[in-house]
Amino acid sequence: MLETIVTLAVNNLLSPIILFFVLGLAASFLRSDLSVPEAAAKALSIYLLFAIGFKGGVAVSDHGVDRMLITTLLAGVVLSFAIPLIAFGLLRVMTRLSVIDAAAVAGHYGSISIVTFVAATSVLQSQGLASEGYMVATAAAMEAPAILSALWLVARYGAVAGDSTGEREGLLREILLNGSIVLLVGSFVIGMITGKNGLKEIESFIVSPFKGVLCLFLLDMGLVAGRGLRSARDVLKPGLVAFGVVMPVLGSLLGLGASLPIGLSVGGSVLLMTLCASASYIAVPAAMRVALPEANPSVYLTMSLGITFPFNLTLGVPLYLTLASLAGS
Amino acid sequence: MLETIVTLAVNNLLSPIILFFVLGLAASFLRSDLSVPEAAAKALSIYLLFAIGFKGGVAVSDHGVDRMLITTLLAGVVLSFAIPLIAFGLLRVMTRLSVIDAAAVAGHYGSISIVTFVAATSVLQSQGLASEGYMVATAAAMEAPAILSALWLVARYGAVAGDSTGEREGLLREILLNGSIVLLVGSFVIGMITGKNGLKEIESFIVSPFKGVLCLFLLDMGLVAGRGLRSARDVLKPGLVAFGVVMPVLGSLLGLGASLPIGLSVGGSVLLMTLCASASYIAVPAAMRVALPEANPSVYLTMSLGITFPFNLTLGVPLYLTLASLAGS
Amino acid sequence: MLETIVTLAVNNLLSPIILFFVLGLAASFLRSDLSVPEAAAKALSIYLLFAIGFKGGVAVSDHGVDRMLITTLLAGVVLSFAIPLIAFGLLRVMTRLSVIDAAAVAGHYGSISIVTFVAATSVLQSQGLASEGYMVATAAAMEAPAILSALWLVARYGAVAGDSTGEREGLLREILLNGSIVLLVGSFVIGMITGKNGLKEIESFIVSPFKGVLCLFLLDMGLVAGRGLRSARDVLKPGLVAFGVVMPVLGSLLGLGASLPIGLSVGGSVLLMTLCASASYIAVPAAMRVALPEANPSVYLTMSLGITFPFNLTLGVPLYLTLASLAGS
Amino acid sequence: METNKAKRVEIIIEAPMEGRLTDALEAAGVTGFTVLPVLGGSGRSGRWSREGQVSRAGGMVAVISIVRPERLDGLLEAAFKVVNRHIGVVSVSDCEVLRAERF
Amino acid sequence: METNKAKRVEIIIEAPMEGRLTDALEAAGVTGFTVLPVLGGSGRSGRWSREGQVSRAGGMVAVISIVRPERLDGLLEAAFKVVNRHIGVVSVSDCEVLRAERF
Amino acid sequence: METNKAKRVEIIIEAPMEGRLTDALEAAGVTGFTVLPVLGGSGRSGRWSREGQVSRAGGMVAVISIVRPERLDGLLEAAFKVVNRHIGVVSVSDCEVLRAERF
Ligand SMILES: Nc1ncnc2c1ncn2[C@@H]1O[C@H](COP(=O)(O)O)[C@@H](O)[C@H]1O
Ligand SMILES: Nc1ncnc2c1ncn2[C@@H]1O[C@H](COP(=O)(O)O)[C@@H](O)[C@H]1O
Ligand SMILES: Nc1ncnc2c1ncn2[C@@H]1O[C@H](COP(=O)(O)O)[C@@H](O)[C@H]1O
Ligand code: NA
Ligand code: NA
Ligand code: NA
Repeated sequence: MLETIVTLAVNNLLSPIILFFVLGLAASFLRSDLSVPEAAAKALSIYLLFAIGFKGGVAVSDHGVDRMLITTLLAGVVLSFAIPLIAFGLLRVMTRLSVIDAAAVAGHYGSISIVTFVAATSVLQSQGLASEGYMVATAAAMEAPAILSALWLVARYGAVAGDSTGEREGLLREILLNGSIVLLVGSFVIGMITGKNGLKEIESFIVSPFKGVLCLFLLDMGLVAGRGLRSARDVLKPGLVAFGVVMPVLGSLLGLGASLPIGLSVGGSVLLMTLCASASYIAVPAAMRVALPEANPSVYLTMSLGITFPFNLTLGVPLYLTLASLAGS
Repeated sequence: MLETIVTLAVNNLLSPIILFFVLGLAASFLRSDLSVPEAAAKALSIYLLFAIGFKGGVAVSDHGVDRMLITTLLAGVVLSFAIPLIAFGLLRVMTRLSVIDAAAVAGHYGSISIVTFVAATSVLQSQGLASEGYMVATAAAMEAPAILSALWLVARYGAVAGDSTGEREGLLREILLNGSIVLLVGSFVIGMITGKNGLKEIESFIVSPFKGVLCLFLLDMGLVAGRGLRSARDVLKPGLVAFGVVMPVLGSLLGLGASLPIGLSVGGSVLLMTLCASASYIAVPAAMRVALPEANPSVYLTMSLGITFPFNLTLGVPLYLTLASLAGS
Repeated sequence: MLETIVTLAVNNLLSPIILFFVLGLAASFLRSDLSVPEAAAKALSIYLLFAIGFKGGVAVSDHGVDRMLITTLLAGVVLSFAIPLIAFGLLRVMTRLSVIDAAAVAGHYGSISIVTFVAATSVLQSQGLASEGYMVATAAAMEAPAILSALWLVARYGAVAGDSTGEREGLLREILLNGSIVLLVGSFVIGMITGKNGLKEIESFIVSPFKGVLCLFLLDMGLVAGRGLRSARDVLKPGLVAFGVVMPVLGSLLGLGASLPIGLSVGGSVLLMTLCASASYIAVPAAMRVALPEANPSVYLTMSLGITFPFNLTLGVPLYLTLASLAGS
Repeated sequence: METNKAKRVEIIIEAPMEGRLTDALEAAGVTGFTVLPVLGGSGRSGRWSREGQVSRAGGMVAVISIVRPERLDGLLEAAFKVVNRHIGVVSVSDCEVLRAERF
Repeated sequence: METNKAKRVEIIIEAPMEGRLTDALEAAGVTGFTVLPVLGGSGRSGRWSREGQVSRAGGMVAVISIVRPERLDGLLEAAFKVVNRHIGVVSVSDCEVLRAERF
Repeated sequence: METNKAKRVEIIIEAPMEGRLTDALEAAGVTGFTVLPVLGGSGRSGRWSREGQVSRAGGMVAVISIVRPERLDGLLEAAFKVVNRHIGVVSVSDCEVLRAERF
């Protein structure tokens, strides 16, 4: 088994996707002025959400909606609610973060990183493993609940709840109607409606160039992650770094535990594990700035983008794949 | 016949292009923060103009320049000059807009919307209908004349002509050398010069991904249109809304009336009808801000982008196709 | 021979790439408001560097690293160091530029223009000529040395060396870790590591749409070059213009002289000649603003982007191809 | 040219709070403001840059509002409530405006 | 450091009028100005945002010009002629500049 | 609202010098500043625009820093050293700030 992981991990490490991430990291560590304009980075992320949402929807329209889809979505929601509680407990034990910081970080780990998901999909592809199309919908369903758990944790542990009601009012709508959720779900639904015919029309836009775009996007993520790591060195206490590696593995096990009774394919299990293992870096940070402004953004951004994202990208996904294969066979 | 329209309209409504427009509308109505960066939206529009201009030019180089081309261009110019006069009369009857606002709106309806044109092209394609390549050139030719008609209307009906001569000086050049006209005509000419060989070189950039890019662009247009509709609710008096639906149909009939004696193919007729039916939302608004600053931009932008554009996109084009087919058979 | 050049040049002039450059020039001369947003232009340049770097690396991984690669790289570095010295001498004779301005311009001609390189590659392709993959690496190697020569020239000829040491400190790192060098070299190395398999994964992103993207990029360069020429008319003394045409030809001959003993293929020779002939307009101008702020940017930008770039694009590359073919046969 | 005294308020605030700030301004009767993009910056929470960012979390915007002096207090109170717990800088300077009837 | 008194003029104007404004400034002898992008705003004609916009019609820009006090009136007159019939805000504040010989 | 006097420094400088300027500011103990993008402008070296530019050479940025009056001189000296040989404009105006403890 170790051999498989190692082979997988090595192959994974030498894929263009990872290498471009590493290039980005390296460039920012070397303080090169290489950068992707903000508008271009946003355009890339719109493309990715559009493409994976649509393809997921087409896959579902192809195989039909069934009880497993509903169960998986529910499982995702429950996991997204639950994982922050575990993460919070772990953080209080492993680190010296304040209640607010710990809750904010915990919220990130309950939610998901769509790029990690996409990277896992492409590892599955290269292994010839299929997965359920509705995993994309599960990803979308898991984005938001964790944020509520984080806020509940703060309230529960008596930290400053000084948020004026006026501010909190719009928050829930803002979280659920976050641009990336809307685009992902919207594209998913459109994919479901238009099905294979729709896909045929736009295939050469969303399928064939996908991996190349992903490389560029990961280059940018490497640049941003590296910049974050550089400027947040002081934040990275050993306990936190350890948490950033332990938590995804723990999360993936929870995901595996859920996927077995549901009966997901090996590919589907890997994706659910990856969703549980990954930490948000788009939707949750923005929500936290509004809802928990006292939480230190350089802590949660560095954890999510600087530690857990690279871990999942390089070692995590191959590990989850190995685990799922073992459990599935 | 009604059946055909209905089938066509339903098929059209379920195409990815329309559905992404609806997604954009929905997202902005729900006040999601989904948005496309300005630079990305501009890049998409550059791509579309580049691609359709070039393909139009290649089509003409393929079939050669003939008298019909010249006649169609001339017809387009005349229609672009004439439609604002009709629109102005209708607006004065149907609405309570001031002379200046009515003239500004009228100018928009004489000019054209290139995205509506592109959407019509893709409906034609899905119906297996060919069309004359030079319709792209006709589109370019119809952009500007309507603006002059609008200015003439203002002068004629004695509204504030307080424009300093200095300001007006550069206006005509600005209108004719508007970025979108230059790019469309330039790409058209380059397509004509390089012909099929040129197309082969860049085909996989401008042909295959075209529809996918169009989906993204329409998503953005839905977002912008929805935002406009939301903030301009007060402007939308019933008379104006009715005009926004009646005028395109009227325009399309004028286009049909012109296309029959010229002898355009059914596809070509549909495109000319669509050009007449559509209202500008790029070139004319910018010109109006300079030339008629007293006109209320939320009126003309909402009419053009919020009412007439969605109407044409969803019901208009299928209707024009049915009408042209009936007239052509 | 003249016939071949002429045919080649005419064919070249009628390629979509050149025509879009001309369109950009024309649009800016006519003062059209056509423009490419800064973020989009940067995204296009990131795409080009990514694609050519990667493809170059794959080509090298395919053919293996050998002594010729090393020799060519070294030759490139030497040429990049040497050309500014020659250019400086020529400038002092042909023009009345100050020492500082002359040194700054000279630095640009020792360095390279990657778009000119790409354009040359596509001319080679259309002629069915292969070239060494590592020419991309040579391009990267030639970016920086010329800057040092320029600074040395300034010091040598006793011009204001008023640069505080603090400022100069970071300069060398900045030059070598310039974003475009890092991206080009990084993509090259990734291409080498992942080889043909890596290429297969992202081929439909970096190979097929490449030429279309290049057209858009050249449209933008035409716009920028035209704007520069318009606003720097006073700068363009006859001597300078002559230098802008003589220097690339001279550079190309130096390149040819180096490529023959190395034993490069005809295609490789053309590329080395093009590198020597072309003048930087990204990396060097930025370095000059920091290191030689007294140098007039409109002189060197106009020379590089307004004179030498169009010359190479239209007449230069066909000329170099003819020369290399003659020398090679 | 005839000009009138006014106050120029400049608020640099986190992008996710922009909507809340402008809503609060409007609720306080301030209808005129302009939002400028911000590329990056530095403060007690360290340096940041917008380059390559996808999330709005990491960015800021600058909101400029020019008001008659008598409206300043209402504006500042509204702004303060929003900025209070958040990262942000509020500064006010004197200015003169043309076409004062617009403010 | 030695500084000199100057005036800072900030003009927020519709993007399609930018060229006319800067031409007018140059015609009035003002050669120094800087143009900043604007993301969105609100005024008597309602809220607007530049996001997703393709047309220049809906956008604005901010033009900042720093001039010696004695040049202010010329600048304001030139600006007023352009802004007059248009949407736009012109404000002036006092400032001090380094390297006054440049203005 | 309680406000305190401060100085608002605005430095318009070439993009390639941005890092040097902000490093110098930080070295001089100025930790708060905000960087705004610039679209174009005009000065003694002519007009320029950022549209379509790939190189940073042709562009500028605006750096805004709000400081307590007693810190102004340190800031200006640091800025001057960087701007000295370069294209750029430095202006200072008086302002009032909320939450003065932050500066
Ligand atoms: N003194 C200042 N002058 C200008 N901008 C500032 C200043 N202090 C903070 N900022 C801006 O506000 C952001 C957050 O500041 P802080 O809360 O101190 O980290 C910084 O990144 C800057 O963009
Ligand atoms: N008081 C103000 N302060 C700052 N910007 C303003 C103000 N009034 C108007 N603006 C800007 O000018 C634009 C047009 O204003 P208006 O003509 O009042 O609709 C607004 O959208 C804002 O961007
Ligand atoms: N008086 C001024 N007011 C505002 N910006 C200026 C001024 N002078 C120069 N600038 C800016 O600084 C840049 C370089 O100025 P210069 O060194 O005079 O060419 C210009 O392109 C403007 O962006
Ligand atoms: Na997770
Ligand atoms: Na029309
Ligand atoms: Na060279």
